[in-house]
Amino acid sequence: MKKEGEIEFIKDGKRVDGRSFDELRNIKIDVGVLKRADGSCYFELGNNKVLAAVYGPREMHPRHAQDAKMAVVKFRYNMAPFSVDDRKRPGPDRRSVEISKVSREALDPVILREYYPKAAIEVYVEILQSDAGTRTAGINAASVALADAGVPMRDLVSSVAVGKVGGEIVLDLNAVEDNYGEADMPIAMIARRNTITALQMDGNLTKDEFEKGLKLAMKACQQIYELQRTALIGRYNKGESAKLKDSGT
Amino acid sequence: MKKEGEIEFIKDGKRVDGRSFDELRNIKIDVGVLKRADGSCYFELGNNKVLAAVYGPREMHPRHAQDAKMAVVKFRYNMAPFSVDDRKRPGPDRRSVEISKVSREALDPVILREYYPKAAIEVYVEILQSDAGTRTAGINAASVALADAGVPMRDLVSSVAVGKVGGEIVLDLNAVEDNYGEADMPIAMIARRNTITALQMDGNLTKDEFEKGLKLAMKACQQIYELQRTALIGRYNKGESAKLKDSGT
Amino acid sequence: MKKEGEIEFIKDGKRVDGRSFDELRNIKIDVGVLKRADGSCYFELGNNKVLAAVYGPREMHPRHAQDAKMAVVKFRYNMAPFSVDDRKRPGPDRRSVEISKVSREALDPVILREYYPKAAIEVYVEILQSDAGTRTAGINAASVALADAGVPMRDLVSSVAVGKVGGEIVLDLNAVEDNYGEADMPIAMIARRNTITALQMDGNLTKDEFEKGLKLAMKACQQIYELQRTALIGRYNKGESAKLKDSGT
Amino acid sequence: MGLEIMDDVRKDFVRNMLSEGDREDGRGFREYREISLKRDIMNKAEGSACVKLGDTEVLVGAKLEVGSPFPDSPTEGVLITNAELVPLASPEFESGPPNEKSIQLARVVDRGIRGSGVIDLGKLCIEEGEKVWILFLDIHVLDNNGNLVDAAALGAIAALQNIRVPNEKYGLTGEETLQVHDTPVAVTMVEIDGTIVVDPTCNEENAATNRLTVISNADGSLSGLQKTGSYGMKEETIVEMVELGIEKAGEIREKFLNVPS
Amino acid sequence: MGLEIMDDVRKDFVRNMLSEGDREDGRGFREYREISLKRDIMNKAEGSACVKLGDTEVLVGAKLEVGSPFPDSPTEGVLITNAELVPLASPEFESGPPNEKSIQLARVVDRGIRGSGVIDLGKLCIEEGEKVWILFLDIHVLDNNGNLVDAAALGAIAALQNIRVPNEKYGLTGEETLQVHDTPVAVTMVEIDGTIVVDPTCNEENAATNRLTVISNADGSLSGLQKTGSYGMKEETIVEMVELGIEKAGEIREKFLNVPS
Amino acid sequence: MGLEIMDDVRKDFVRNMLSEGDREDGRGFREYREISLKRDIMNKAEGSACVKLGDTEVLVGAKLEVGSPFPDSPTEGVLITNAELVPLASPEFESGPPNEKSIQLARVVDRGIRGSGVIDLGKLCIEEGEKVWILFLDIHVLDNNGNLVDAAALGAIAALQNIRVPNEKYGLTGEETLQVHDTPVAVTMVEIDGTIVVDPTCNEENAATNRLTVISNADGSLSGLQKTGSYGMKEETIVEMVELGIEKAGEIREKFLNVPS
Repeated sequence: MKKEGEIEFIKDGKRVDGRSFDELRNIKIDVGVLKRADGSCYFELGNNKVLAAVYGPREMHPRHAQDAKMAVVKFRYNMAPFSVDDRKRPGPDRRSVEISKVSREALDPVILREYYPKAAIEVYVEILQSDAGTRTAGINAASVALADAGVPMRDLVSSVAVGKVGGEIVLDLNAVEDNYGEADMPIAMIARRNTITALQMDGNLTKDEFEKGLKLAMKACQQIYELQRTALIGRYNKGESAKLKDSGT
Repeated sequence: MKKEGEIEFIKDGKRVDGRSFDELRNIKIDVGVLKRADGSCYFELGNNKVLAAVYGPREMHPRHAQDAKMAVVKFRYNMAPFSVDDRKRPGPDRRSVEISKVSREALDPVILREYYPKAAIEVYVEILQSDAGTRTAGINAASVALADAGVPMRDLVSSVAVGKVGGEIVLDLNAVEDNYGEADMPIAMIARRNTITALQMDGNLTKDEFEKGLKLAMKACQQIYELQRTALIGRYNKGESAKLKDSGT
Repeated sequence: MKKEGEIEFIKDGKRVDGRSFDELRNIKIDVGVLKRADGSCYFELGNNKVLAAVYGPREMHPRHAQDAKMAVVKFRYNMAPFSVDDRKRPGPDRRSVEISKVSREALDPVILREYYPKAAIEVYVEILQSDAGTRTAGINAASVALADAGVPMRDLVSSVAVGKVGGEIVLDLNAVEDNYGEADMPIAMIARRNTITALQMDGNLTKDEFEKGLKLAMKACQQIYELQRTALIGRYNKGESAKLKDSGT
Repeated sequence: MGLEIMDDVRKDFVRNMLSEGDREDGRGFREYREISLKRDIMNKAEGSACVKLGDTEVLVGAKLEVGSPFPDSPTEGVLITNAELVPLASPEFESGPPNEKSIQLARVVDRGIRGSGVIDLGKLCIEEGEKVWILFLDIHVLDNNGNLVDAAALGAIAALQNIRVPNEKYGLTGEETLQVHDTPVAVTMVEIDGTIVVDPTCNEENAATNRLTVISNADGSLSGLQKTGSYGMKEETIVEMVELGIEKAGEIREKFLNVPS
Repeated sequence: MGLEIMDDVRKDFVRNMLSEGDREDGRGFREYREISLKRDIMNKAEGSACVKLGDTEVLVGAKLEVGSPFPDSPTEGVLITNAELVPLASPEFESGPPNEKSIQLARVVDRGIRGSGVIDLGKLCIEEGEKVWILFLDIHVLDNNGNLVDAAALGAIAALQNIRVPNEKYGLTGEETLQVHDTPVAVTMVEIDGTIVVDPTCNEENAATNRLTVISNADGSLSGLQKTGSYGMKEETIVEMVELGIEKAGEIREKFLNVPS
Repeated sequence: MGLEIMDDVRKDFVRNMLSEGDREDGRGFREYREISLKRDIMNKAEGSACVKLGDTEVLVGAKLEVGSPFPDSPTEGVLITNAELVPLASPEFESGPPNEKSIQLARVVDRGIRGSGVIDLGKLCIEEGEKVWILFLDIHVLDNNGNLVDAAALGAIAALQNIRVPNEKYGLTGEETLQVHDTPVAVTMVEIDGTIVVDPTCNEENAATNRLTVISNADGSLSGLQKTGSYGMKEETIVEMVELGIEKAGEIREKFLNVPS
């Protein structure tokens, strides 16, 4: 995490993009945007544009990776080459491998995997435009796409990052805050149960700052949960539940 | 396709290597040149030196790639590292992957694949010396090698390229014509049936030029077909059909 | 093999490190140093530090690589990135692939592979610090680790290199001798049977020098065998044979 | 096994409809699905476009980076066209390195661009032999409901049309836009039991004996052809498809690519 | 199949013992296994350390090479942390390229080092934009009996503490040692049926519903957190673990890292 | 399974014949198959040779490119020997990256060349520390009927003997040919039930308990040895093979490599 002494992160109680400390960026959620996928979701978080698709439950390949007791969730976080300032070489790098693991573990707790022994539930997240917070946007999108696919779930998972910039604990870092701030802490949770399913932190925080940030993030997840729920309800009210998914398969 | 204004492609109705517009380069065909392969063919087209080998029908690996209704044809076009001006790194590149696909699809239509469900018929083409037209030489060689291997076929496939250089539509481009000419169009066909099994074009052609080129290529394929047939007859007249292929296997 | 005219390899009948021509570097052998492995051995040869672990006999993956008549021995020689002067990129390179093959073939003759059809016996050698002679140290370590794992063996295998420096045939080259000497010849043998199981040579030797070197190496292997045997006896006298290997498995 | 049977069922379905003069989505044989083209939609890309052909959706992003020229063309920039068939877009796509399908898709689009001289690579040279622009054209398929080539090729040209050269990022000065010299359009047709239909869906692609992509330019000339599939074609069919391809390309160009520049 | 049953048996064994207040090796819930730390043991590495946590053994080697800086940070050296889970160390590890486990291990250790500014990367710059030190930190696992992260993180700091800069090898002059500005310590805890235990063994890791690694600095602040596992955690549990992690880190730092420099 | 039985049948066949003093192709135990060597046959390679040992056929091509020296030998060119066991050459070869067989083949040939100082790498330096010739020696196996090493090693020396340095291509001046200082020849022998035979066929290789390659020079000295196979050998056998190898190498050198230069 680079230090950048010259940036004035906080001015008159507002952040560089005019938000208050506990304010989310704009969120836009579209459900069922893809035809071939069993479930899908387009998620915008500020300038982040993220697409999630879900396939399955279907047969798990390779067979030796099957779990006799429950479905295996595959999660692939992938950045489009043009989603970042310097072109990203296609294919997984170390960062995306780690994010895929953390995201899978963030969603595992709500999926009723035991309903589908030996099966695979595949979640694909494509980052089309990146602006800090892509992993949280990806988890949010994936959670909605799983619901859209009709995968049996205990609940939705919601995700957001908090961090420290200019000495303040703030919600949902943007790119400048992420690059030059003092700490970044993405979390995911089952909002209605106050249960945390993902937690990472890098940078530097005191214990008190950590606790403050955790509470801030947990509160914001409640907001995100409401937006996810609203989007899903909107989807089914449109009567699109009868979409024909098998054409072309 | 680079433009090279200074090359005089056509002079006195002849091309840079003295050929007329509708003239093939020298062709040499040797059948059954390899001991271990089930069928093989060495094919020279001008300065191109190409070797094809066929193995099978034999068991298809991996199993999940088997086709329950018919044999799967595998085709691998590969350039020897020393076959080109600048050493080619060993292993498939994007160009050779595409050529392998196009070549396989050029041969598929004549192979009685339905005789061998679940099996693999493997075709390997090695470019030993490259001088423009290697993919057509490879298809010609592979077609003869398939026949030499006794793979049941409806007919032979013959292949040649036409192109545009110095404003003229000419047959069978050499390296200079290919590098600095205006268009290159390789085709493959079942000559006796006037059926086209491969067609690609890059560069720039008018519709009329295209039609003229297509006819030129189709006529040349008839010539190549005769050479292929003659080579195969020569092979069997030598009584070499009794070669022992299994020694050392 | 580089020539380095300025190094005085031999002075007053002694080598650069003070050893006589037929003298081994210091050897230290610790048996059973790893908890998870079925058998293990730490081997020091001068400044070389080598660790070997054995797993199995256990199920062979992938299945199509199983041998219906006997166990397959897998051998992986691997250098830690920090074991050499210039950091070694992780993963196998051509040198380590060849050494793995030669080492496996050095050990195969003593392993009663026919006792375990279809199984795998896996031998892993990690070079932690390298100073010329790592492949011989690895074979010595692996041989002891196999015995420690209780893999049924006809006998132990012992290994050492001889070479030519400053015109003399000497035993067990150190790094300077290896880098700037005239020849290097690693061998492995079943010391008690005078049977050679590995032999390589690079550099330049006359036939007489070769024969002299071979005898020198064979004699040294007897010494190494005694050290290996002593280490194994020490191990079992400590009553550690009752170690619980399955905890945590 | 069950899946293979479903494959056959779908093929028969498509064939039966066609024999009665219908397509599965009610289109005419020579009719495209509804085309939607959005430009300049990704702010990290120097140029971008999103194309929908009915339910098929493809995103194309162009990135410009400063790099070294190839030794044998020191005065030219480099164009690299790449396609990713990410598993998000279809149940048939798998994670992993480019395979023959994605490589063919990228190469066909690439050849169309080169064949008609869309980009003057000489203009992408910054310093002879040392520094040139590397132009990456990345085709990112989002939803595969058939005919990816036409969508990708259309998106590629549209993305090139809205490139802003990132001179400032590299401390350079120069033109801000990239001149696009032609507007090649790819038109893909399939032959199913002797019937030619344009802009095939996945089901039509699977039922087809042949597929031909015809790329043609503003002046009606051809800049690329690619036959796909394991069946032979008659000369007449090819000639008919080439004519039809040029005609349909004109319609698409007129509607989507003749932007005032 | 038999193996899966053994897995369940071992999990139940661990759980049953814990429910009676015991751990499989007789430790207290908040007690580490015996820690052994040896420094500067590999003479080809510029810095090295070997850490044992009971039967877990991890070797860390640091190498310094001269290379080029990243274009966007021309005045900084480069730190590359890598972990190899070589098959020698566990029956579960396989040969092959880094997988998600080894990548996560390396990245968590790496973030701990960066988060607390252990190394001033600016000091690793030799010539702006041209030449910098590339610092490779290689984690080589020798015996995996659980809790690799804590062993690797401890070994990494210890290896950094004894680095000798190979100026001479590259014909350079400069400081011989690398200043280590902080001593982050990773403490990993698992939750098993509501009970928190530190420094888990493999069996405990497998029986755990949750795992949390807390990396904290000399001043008691946090420089890294990583939750692992497919279960949810309560806020209180996390807060308790963070407090406990800071406390245990202090004990380890005091004993092993406060070397007179 | 059937194939494995055929393997055994073939091994027994070879053994039974040998026990009666015969080889499958009627040769004497110390007799090579007919050797054919053609030079300078590939016009894109700077040097080339095609070797046939009976039905075994190997092509070797040498390419010279200008590149950078290794940092630790700034005044020397680089020799890279590579072997491809392409699937065209044998039903046992598979597509894919180099495996242990192709790597061993390349490395044994490479060591023979280095051990006897065939090429003075110092002569391949163009500009100290900056530009040197990279000499690629590519072994391309066309038909594997046994004893690839001897064919490849012979082809390698012959290819080196007819190298034309492509100075002009790189705008350089310098010697046109490459001085070849020695003519190492590889002779491979197998032991089958105590009998030693030279130049083994595939069937003989499979039936052998041991294989030894002896590479020797014009002065009768050794420049390489490589034992292959999972059986032990007696000292006497090795010594006998080394003597025999040197003798046969002399015959081959005399006939094929003592070209007037």
